[in-house]
Amino acid sequence: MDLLEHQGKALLRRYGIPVPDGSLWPERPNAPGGYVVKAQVAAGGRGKAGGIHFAEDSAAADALARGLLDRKIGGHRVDAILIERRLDIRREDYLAVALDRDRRCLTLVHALGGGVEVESLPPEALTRVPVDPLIRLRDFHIARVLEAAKVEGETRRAYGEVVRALYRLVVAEDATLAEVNPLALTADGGVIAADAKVTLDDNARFRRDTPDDGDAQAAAASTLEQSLRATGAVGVEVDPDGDVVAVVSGAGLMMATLDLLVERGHKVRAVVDLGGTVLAGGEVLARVFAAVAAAGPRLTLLNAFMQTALCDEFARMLVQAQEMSPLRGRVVIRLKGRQADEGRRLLVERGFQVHEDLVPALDGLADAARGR
Amino acid sequence: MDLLEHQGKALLRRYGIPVPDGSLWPERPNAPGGYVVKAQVAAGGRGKAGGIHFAEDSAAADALARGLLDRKIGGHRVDAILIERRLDIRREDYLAVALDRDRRCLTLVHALGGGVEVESLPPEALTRVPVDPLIRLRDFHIARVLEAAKVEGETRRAYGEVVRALYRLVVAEDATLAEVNPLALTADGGVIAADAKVTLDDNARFRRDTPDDGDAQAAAASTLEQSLRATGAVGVEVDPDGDVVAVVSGAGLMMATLDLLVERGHKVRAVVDLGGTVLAGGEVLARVFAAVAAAGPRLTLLNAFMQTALCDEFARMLVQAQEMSPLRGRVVIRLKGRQADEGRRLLVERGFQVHEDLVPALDGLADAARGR
Amino acid sequence: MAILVDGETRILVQGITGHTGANLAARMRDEGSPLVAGVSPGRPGGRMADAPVFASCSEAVAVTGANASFVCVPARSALDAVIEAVAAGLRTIVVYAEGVPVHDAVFMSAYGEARGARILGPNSAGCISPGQANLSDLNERLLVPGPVGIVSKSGTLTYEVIAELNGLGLGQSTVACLGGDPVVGTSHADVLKMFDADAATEAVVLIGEIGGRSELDAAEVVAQMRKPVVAYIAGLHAPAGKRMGHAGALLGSADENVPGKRAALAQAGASVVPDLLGIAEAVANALTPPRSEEARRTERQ
Amino acid sequence: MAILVDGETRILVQGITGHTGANLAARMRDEGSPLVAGVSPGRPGGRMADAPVFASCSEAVAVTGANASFVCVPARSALDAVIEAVAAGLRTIVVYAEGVPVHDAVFMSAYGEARGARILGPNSAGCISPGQANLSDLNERLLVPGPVGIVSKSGTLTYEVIAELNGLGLGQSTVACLGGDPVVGTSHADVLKMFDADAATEAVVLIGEIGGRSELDAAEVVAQMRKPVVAYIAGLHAPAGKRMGHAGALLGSADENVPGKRAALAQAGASVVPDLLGIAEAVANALTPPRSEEARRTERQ
Repeated sequence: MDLLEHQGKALLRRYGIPVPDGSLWPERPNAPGGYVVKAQVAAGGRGKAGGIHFAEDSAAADALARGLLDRKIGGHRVDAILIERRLDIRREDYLAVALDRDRRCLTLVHALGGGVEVESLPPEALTRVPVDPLIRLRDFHIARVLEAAKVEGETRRAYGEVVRALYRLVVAEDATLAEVNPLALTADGGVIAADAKVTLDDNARFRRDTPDDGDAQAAAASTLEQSLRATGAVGVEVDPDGDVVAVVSGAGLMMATLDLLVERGHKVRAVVDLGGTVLAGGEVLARVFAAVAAAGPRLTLLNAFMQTALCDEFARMLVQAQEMSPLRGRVVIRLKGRQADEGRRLLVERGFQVHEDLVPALDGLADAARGR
Repeated sequence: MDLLEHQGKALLRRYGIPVPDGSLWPERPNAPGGYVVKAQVAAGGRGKAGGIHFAEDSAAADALARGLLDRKIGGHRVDAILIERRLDIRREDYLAVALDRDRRCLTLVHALGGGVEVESLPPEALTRVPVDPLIRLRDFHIARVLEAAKVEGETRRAYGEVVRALYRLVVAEDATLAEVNPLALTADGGVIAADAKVTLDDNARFRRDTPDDGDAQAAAASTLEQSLRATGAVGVEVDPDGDVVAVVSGAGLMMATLDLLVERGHKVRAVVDLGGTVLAGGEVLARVFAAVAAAGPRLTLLNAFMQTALCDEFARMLVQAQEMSPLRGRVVIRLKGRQADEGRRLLVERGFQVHEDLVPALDGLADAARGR
Repeated sequence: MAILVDGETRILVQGITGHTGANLAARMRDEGSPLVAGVSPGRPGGRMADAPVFASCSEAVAVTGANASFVCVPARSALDAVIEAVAAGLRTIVVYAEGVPVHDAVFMSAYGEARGARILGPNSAGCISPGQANLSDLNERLLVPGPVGIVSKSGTLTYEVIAELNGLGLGQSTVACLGGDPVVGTSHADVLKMFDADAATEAVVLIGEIGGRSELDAAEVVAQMRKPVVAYIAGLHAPAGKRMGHAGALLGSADENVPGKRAALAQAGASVVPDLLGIAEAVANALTPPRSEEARRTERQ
Repeated sequence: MAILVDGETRILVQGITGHTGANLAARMRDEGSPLVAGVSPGRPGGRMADAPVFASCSEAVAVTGANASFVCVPARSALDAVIEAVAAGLRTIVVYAEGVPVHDAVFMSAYGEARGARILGPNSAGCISPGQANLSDLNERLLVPGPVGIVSKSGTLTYEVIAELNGLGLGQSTVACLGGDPVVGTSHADVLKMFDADAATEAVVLIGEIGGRSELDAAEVVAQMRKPVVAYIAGLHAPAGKRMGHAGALLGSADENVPGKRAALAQAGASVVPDLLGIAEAVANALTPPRSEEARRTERQ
């Protein structure tokens, strides 16, 4: 789950990292030096997209906030605005603690000159300090960031504390990313997180004491994806203008099926991984069907190759689901695996177009697309 | 450093491990069920040696304590007595968290039936659970002890907490041993440390917030060992009736020299490892000499083979030390290593008996012992 | 001799008294897989699928000589279960649970590596060497012993490839499923090295997907291998920024997409096929020595 | 080629700006030992003993290719310094500090083992392969290249043995000092295995002492070795319950005393000598092939 800036900053503050005084509009901090007005959307490049503004006084800040509300920034509707005291920034750095999935560790990432997208920086501008999970964060890791940051004295101490706290946050909150971009060095010697992007691991929700705000994620998911998630299946919306939905018995096969369909010229509306729902009974499958039917595909491919579940039982579930919540349009079924002969027989009896192998099923779908 | 029982129990209590109500005599806990009176000495087999007694009432406890005071138990003078409430014990176990130097880890050690010396138990009666330092204590380690202890319900929970707390103590206090023998299971379901033996790592004194009580250790060291420790050298008293002291330039060579002397029929009073004092100057060496001289050896062997320090400088230190604090009796010197020729020349000038190699030096010592 | 599991394998199921664990154990017994023990800290004693159930891994290892574990416990218990398995000396460990916190996956991977245990997963279907041992949720009856090694993230996609290979008479030495999570204990590269050293494997099928660098790192190994590798990468048409069923299948930086991975593997000498259906034929071609190809051409003339 | 340090060794001194570190670095330079870098987190920049001084081990490794470290920092900093060295990829690490907390020694040993680094110490004099590299506080000038490997806890005792060996014309391949603390990163057994595999070593001197099981574990290795081992155990007459200078040299359980260790080593086939002075002769005998012994007897007749 990606936290919005103000949620991320609240978390940073809890771990002792300085953030600018700020509050959600219409509240405002006391800021004689001026304001920053920031749309709270989970999109990159907010500044360029017009989501961040400066205001000299509170009246100007209010006007800017009013103008931002309900606008779309980077495809997301603005329904919260953060008003912050403007900082007197002397220098901006990039600082993050990020999960490196391939090295299987957390990594400290630092660059001089923050505020830009880190992907746009040349690799040699980045200092990456991997932290071996067997030893966790040690002083020598922090020292390497501080060397790169070229800070001395009190600023060095404060900077080091930010690094330490950011790592602690990532471990304690099960975050996969805590990015401060920019980390501001202010004229009065402060080291302040001027922005914050925190991504939490949904799988660790059970041990996090921070209450989860599922709204942000739900907002990012389309209606089809949302309604499928409620069933236990996983849907991925591909092309809003597509007319084919593929319902598949596994995540890997789902990806491969999508590739096959697109390469054969189909416009795919969505793909669905049935996952564990193949064992959950006809009623659950009916809910999956209902969600797919609501998306109104002209063609549905059901591609199942199953070895843990039994194909004949699955066929009975399909029959039941089709009765409870019929898929509109043409349906082509590919069914292979344990007791698939009996399964296909049951489905043919009910008038479905059924194939054992993938190639004939794809051919059948192509025919159906051409109206044959 | 070995803590006395009452010191160990105070530490256990700090980590949440139940110990019997108790206080140092003449204070007494309130104990309608009777008392245990325990001499506080750092010796094994206290019970057999008459250091532990039971008393029905406070008058009897006082009488027993008075009788114990200043007695010698296992070679140690009793100058503190612990008076505890007597427990209604249903079962006694052995439980320890101990450093296993060879496997390089802490190990949980458990046996059914405590109260006896653990070394006397057959190996198969002991459950040993090594704890990999990379993962530290986990529930499955504790579960293995609880399986061995065959405890259920509330007692199982309380027992598990004792194991967890004992491990925590060992890590946080830099202990090398925390032994509870016996761990008492009382009639009312309690799991209570009826005895406690805790050994702390002296090298970790700098990070321990528990104030150190060096008295116990000092008491165990003889006067010669004590006075040498103050100089930075390490002395080991061997035989109080011995008449030879060997002063050697290193720990390994000290052990080997002791073996050579005893095998050649000498009675060795003490051996001394000069350690870093070979670089510390004539005045420090004079203090080593003074400590050795106070032990009054008839013969002194000085065995130095040095490659980091320079032998000629060491010879000058020896000359200075001998002037400041002369060794009485015969002195035989073996000096080898960097610039040893010059070193030996200086010493011969001053009338010392000096050899380059060990065998002639040992022969010279044998002659000296025979009065030649 | 196959890799990861073979004739020496002695299987332990952690969480054998749970629903999934009990089912898998029963299937292992029915298939004749070398199941020797179960572990259930809460319900030790007794037997499941003819195997004794112990309170701890170390006890199970001491009594039965188990050397491989199928970890079939809830996601929140997976870290402790895997650490216990590693500490008890188990060498091949499949973490079946889905939804394991990624920090837990990081630590169990590091600890397994430190102590010389091979961890597949989390979210792995496991590994199987047909005719020898089945430490997976794949149905052994679908596999045929033979010369092709398969390494994949996903189990379901693997079924398709196995069926195609069987259709051409190409059996499998070992099938290894790495798991669909972003952080897993074993990478494609690790398995390729094992296949290259395995006498029973003559060609390798590498099935990859978008997200992560596992297939890019694998390309460096492919370049050093003596055996032919056929590669397929799923997710060419996956929409950006969406997880494709697998938590790890999320389109990231540019070279982690399908064209980037295809290019790296092709450059390293792998035979890269554009879709799932071409894999078996490419393997058949790779296993046909060029000389006999010539011979056949000669015959045709 | 020698063990632990050899012609490929590139030495880093951690704590090079301290008094001891500076002295040792200067001596390495004077001896021509392959010193390539120093590390001093507090005072980086500049040079010591002609070597550049870095702020961190990883920087030093990246710039100079250092692969071995002499850790010359105060006892309380030793744990962090060693962990940093291991994490930076240094493979041979000597921990010179005395008085390191034993829990720190435990963790650094485990971490070194986990990441494939070889740690000598704490409280180790280091290791030296004369003529190749000196990662020790021993004086290289006292050593002569040759066929005898020496493994010992103590550095000072080793001098005596080296001098005796030199007297009989027997030079040294590598001298390895394990350290006098109760917990050290490397055992006698570890070093024996390395010597047995080392082409430059023809015979091994094992110097042990009371306390611990290192020499007992070593006996099991001796029984498997192809090369002759001469063993001496110090402390036969050490009084019970007293530390003999080394924190680890404390008479413990019965088989950890000198007779127990002698018996185990003799039974495993080592030539056990009763005192220090017999070692060199025993090595000479072990290196004399029995055939030429016969030949000499024939000559004498």
